[in-house]
Amino acid sequence: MLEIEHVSKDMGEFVLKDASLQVNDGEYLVIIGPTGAGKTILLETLAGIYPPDSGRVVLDGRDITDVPPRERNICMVYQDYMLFPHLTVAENIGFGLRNRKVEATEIERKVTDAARFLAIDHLLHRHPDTLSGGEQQRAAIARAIVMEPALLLLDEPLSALDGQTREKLRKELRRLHDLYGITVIHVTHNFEEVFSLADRVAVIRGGEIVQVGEPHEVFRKPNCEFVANFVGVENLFHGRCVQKGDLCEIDAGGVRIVSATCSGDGEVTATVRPEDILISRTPLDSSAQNSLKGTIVDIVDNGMVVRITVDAGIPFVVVLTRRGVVDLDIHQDEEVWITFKASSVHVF
Amino acid sequence: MLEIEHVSKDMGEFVLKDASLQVNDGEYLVIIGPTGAGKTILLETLAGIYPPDSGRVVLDGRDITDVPPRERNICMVYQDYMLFPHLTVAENIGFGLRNRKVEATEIERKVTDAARFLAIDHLLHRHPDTLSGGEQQRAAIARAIVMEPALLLLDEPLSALDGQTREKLRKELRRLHDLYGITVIHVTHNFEEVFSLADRVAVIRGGEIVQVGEPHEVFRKPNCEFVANFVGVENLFHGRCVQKGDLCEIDAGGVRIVSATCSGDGEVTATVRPEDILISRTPLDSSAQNSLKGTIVDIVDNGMVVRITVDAGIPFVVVLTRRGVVDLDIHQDEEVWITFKASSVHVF
Amino acid sequence: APNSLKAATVGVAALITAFIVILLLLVVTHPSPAALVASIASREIQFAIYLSIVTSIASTAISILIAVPSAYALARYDFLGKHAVNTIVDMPLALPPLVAGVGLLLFFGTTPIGKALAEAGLVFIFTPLGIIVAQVFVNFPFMLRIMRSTFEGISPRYEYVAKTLGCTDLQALWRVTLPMATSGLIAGGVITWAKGIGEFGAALMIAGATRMKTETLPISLFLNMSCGELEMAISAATILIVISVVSL
Amino acid sequence: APNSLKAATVGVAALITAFIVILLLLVVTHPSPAALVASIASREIQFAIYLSIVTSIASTAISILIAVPSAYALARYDFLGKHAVNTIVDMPLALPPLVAGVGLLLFFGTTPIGKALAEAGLVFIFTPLGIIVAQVFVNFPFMLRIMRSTFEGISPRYEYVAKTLGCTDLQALWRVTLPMATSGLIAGGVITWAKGIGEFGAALMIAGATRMKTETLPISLFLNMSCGELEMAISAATILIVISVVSL
Repeated sequence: MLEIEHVSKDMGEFVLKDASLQVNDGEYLVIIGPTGAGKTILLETLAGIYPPDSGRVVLDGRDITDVPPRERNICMVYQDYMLFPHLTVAENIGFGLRNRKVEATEIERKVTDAARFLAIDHLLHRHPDTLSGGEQQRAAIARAIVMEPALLLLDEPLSALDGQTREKLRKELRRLHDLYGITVIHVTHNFEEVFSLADRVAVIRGGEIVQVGEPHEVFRKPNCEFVANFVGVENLFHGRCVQKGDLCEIDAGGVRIVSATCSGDGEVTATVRPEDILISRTPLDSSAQNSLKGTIVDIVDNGMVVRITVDAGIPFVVVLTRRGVVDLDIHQDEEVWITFKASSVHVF
Repeated sequence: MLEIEHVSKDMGEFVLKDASLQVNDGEYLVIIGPTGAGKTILLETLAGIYPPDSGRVVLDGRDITDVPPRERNICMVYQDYMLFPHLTVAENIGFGLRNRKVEATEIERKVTDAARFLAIDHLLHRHPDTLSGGEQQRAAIARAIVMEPALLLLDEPLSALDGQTREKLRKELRRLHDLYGITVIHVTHNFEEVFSLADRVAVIRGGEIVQVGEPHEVFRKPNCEFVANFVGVENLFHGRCVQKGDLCEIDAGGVRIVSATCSGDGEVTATVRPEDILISRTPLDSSAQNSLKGTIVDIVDNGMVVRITVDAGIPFVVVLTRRGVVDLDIHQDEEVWITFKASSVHVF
Repeated sequence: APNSLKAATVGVAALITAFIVILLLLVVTHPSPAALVASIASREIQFAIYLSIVTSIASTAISILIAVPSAYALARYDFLGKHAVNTIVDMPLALPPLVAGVGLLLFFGTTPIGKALAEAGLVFIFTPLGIIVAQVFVNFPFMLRIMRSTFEGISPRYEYVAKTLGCTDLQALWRVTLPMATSGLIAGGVITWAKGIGEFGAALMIAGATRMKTETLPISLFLNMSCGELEMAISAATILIVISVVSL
Repeated sequence: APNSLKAATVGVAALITAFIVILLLLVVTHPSPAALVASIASREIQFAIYLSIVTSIASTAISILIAVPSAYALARYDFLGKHAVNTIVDMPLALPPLVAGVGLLLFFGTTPIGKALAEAGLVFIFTPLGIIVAQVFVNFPFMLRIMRSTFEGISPRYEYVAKTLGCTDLQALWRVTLPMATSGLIAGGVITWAKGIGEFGAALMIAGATRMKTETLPISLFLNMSCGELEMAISAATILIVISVVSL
């Protein structure tokens, strides 16, 4: 278990203020926060790059606050890979093992295993600058995991990759974590990574950790306005997804939501933009796949638009123009139908 | 009148290939094209910065192909202003007049007039680096118009500005053109500038001018696949807009479209994203402001989605999932209702 | 110790810094203030100061006249052999000054051009004129380098706009680009001037070391060292240090 | 004429380029090939070549030992007085070499440290050791500047990663940063070496110009010029030109 106790560090541009956090063995913790929130400085302090101004870091019961990085068994993967350009991929992956004076044949075996696991075993003799971004990041991850670290730190590991590669590598990270039971702290500003990877999520702002909890807890019940605005995602549903022909059905707390964009079965998170939902007094006989009956539980007039919350088993937020509300003549506690297209449901 | 006749120029990175174009006196011509299409090189060739490899440029009947820039009476405004940093705003605006040996009092009068017209007369004694981007661009435009040029060249004049400033300055450009009857060639990659400013629009690609015509002609009837893809905007409507309370009504060829986002009366262009339109067999009693009856004139199955064209006086393209088409059981030539919200209508 | 590498490397940097400071202080504090004042007041040092200032100002002015147009050509235009020109104009920086001096000596002493100039009254060998030409040859590349990168940093579009507003090419350069390049011009001028004041090897070869004739401050330092006049030599060195520190 | 400014400025650049080329050719072609070969084969020039190579290689090696740690400290760490150190380590570039030589002479001749070194057998005044120390003092800033910007261009995160993978600070520098800095090291080494070969003023002050003892190629050029041995002098100059051109 990793315990971060009241750690502070002032680096001028970036700061860490009295940060406390516990990470359990085998846990996948994702830290989110805006740019400059102190995400990288937190990871680098954990890795021992610089000593904190105050506070303690305890790993598995041992106070490592003043232990140099090389004796911590904590590995780090950066957004821009940081592969050593003068070494081959194999030499990069084996770099740490060589420092540990592991036998050459043993190094080769471990390097090959890790490379095979990450599907880069055909690239072992190449130099990093000849690899694609995704391949380089796989090599950087391999370089970390061959060390069998007590803690793996990932600093926006997917941010520099294009959409498809990012998706793939995200799944690899999940698989890696499940298989090796490795403890991971993963920093990002991408919410999709939170829902697809995190056991728990921590929100950091201006060097302070403002909320920690399970993803749905944090996203549903933000404990302050900053978190609420920062995670500001409305109509967020969690449920089991089952593929049916071209479409998918998500069972979100008993409510069936049809989506056109999901792929494969399993637990998913889905969102619908409030602007994409129609309200009507009777069910609409339209092309839209999702039609739900619910009760208006809240109407908030925001000037330009009106925000209506409809409880249809789970709450949906709908945005209408003021004219739309007047024309429909709808009021609090009335029953209405909400309709949205399968293609409006975003799944991740 | 400006006649560009078969002008070619090879600058290595950028080329111009056999470009021909006519611009009438007092016309506002907008040239659009992707990055690197040769837009700037065309303007700079017209200004006389470099001689074309072949072809002729004729201005008001005079062959100016080999006339140096200073004798052409063609002025140029760049995206990044190019105000002389060592001179005040007043000295910048008067720079060209001083070269013409205009009397000092006359220069001062003209500079003040132009500055007042562009609402920067309170900044005349400042240096450019103390001005905002919008103010700098106003000064650059003033510097050009005091010369009363036979032709004004604008190289993406609004691209460096933020949204609101851009909108304002766009209106100023229109006003300037209407008032002075100045001939303008305006290069951009922003379609909104085409519809709000252009008398005619030219599309340029790889140094070639591929289509010239009135904006609606070019956007409705692209003459090749490149233009079609490049201008690729679907459900584009043109019409007169009348404000009614919070909303606006646009009369688009007899069809009434309600929009929540337009401001003020007059001729406008509007778009609706095909994904934002619902199809149904009966009119929907929903919150959506736009509900139109039409005939299905085309159904195209694109694999993931189905594109349906509905003629409701004017044609609308609607995108559905395949399942949606099956469930609704709709076919070519059938009558359906299309429904979309006022907030889905984008006006510019 | 986690900071041993920092301690070691900062230590090396501090040591070398201390060594440089000590060296300069040794020179500056070697003569007694009275002896320093007396030396500076001597006719010989006065002459050396005068000659150094005149030659270095002249060579800086000539360097500007040569370097600014060359730098502008290299920054703005493409022409045949541009790459070679770019390399060769930096050559004097790589050349030992003595060799440059020998080259100048041969040019003005043995070629028809040199002889023609001498007949026209422009004698460079063993004269202050030779000092000026030596300083120009060795130091104009500093000016050229700085102006080249200054011009490269100024968008040519400023000149395009100026030309559409009625300027000729030369007017656009003079009224727009040069005023925008002022800071580069000043920086280049200061370096060229300071280097000119300190120039020794090339000047020694072409102008020789003649007391009260071609005796600039470095030549004076050399002459007085040679004949053991340590006070005089070190006074010249002190003045040169002050100039270097001020121009930095 | 639309291109008159181009013609004029390119013309100046071409003229100055031509002048430089002519000067170099004048030196290189002045001796007959036979005389050149005879000079190069002479014991004196052979000695000068040998001494130049030995001293310049030694001074380059020492410059690397001084400049690499200093550059690393300046690129990676914050410390008190960093700004002053940054300015002062560039000082020898602004200082006339003669003045640097006088400073070295005073340091090794008059201070207790210098005297202690001399008693320990390390005599710098009027010896080849003095030439080496002069070359180091005047030229290590070239090495330092290049390595400083090279290190600044390498993200410290490479070292962070290396340290989490088991390296000490020194190992991270040695196994990761230095290999990544190879090109800077080579570029800096070549410049420092070429400058060392050409060094004259500072070496002249501390090591003097003694035939067959402290006679490097520039000293040989100076000595032979002084006593009118033009063939020998110009042979030395020719060799120096070849080295400059090759190292460019």
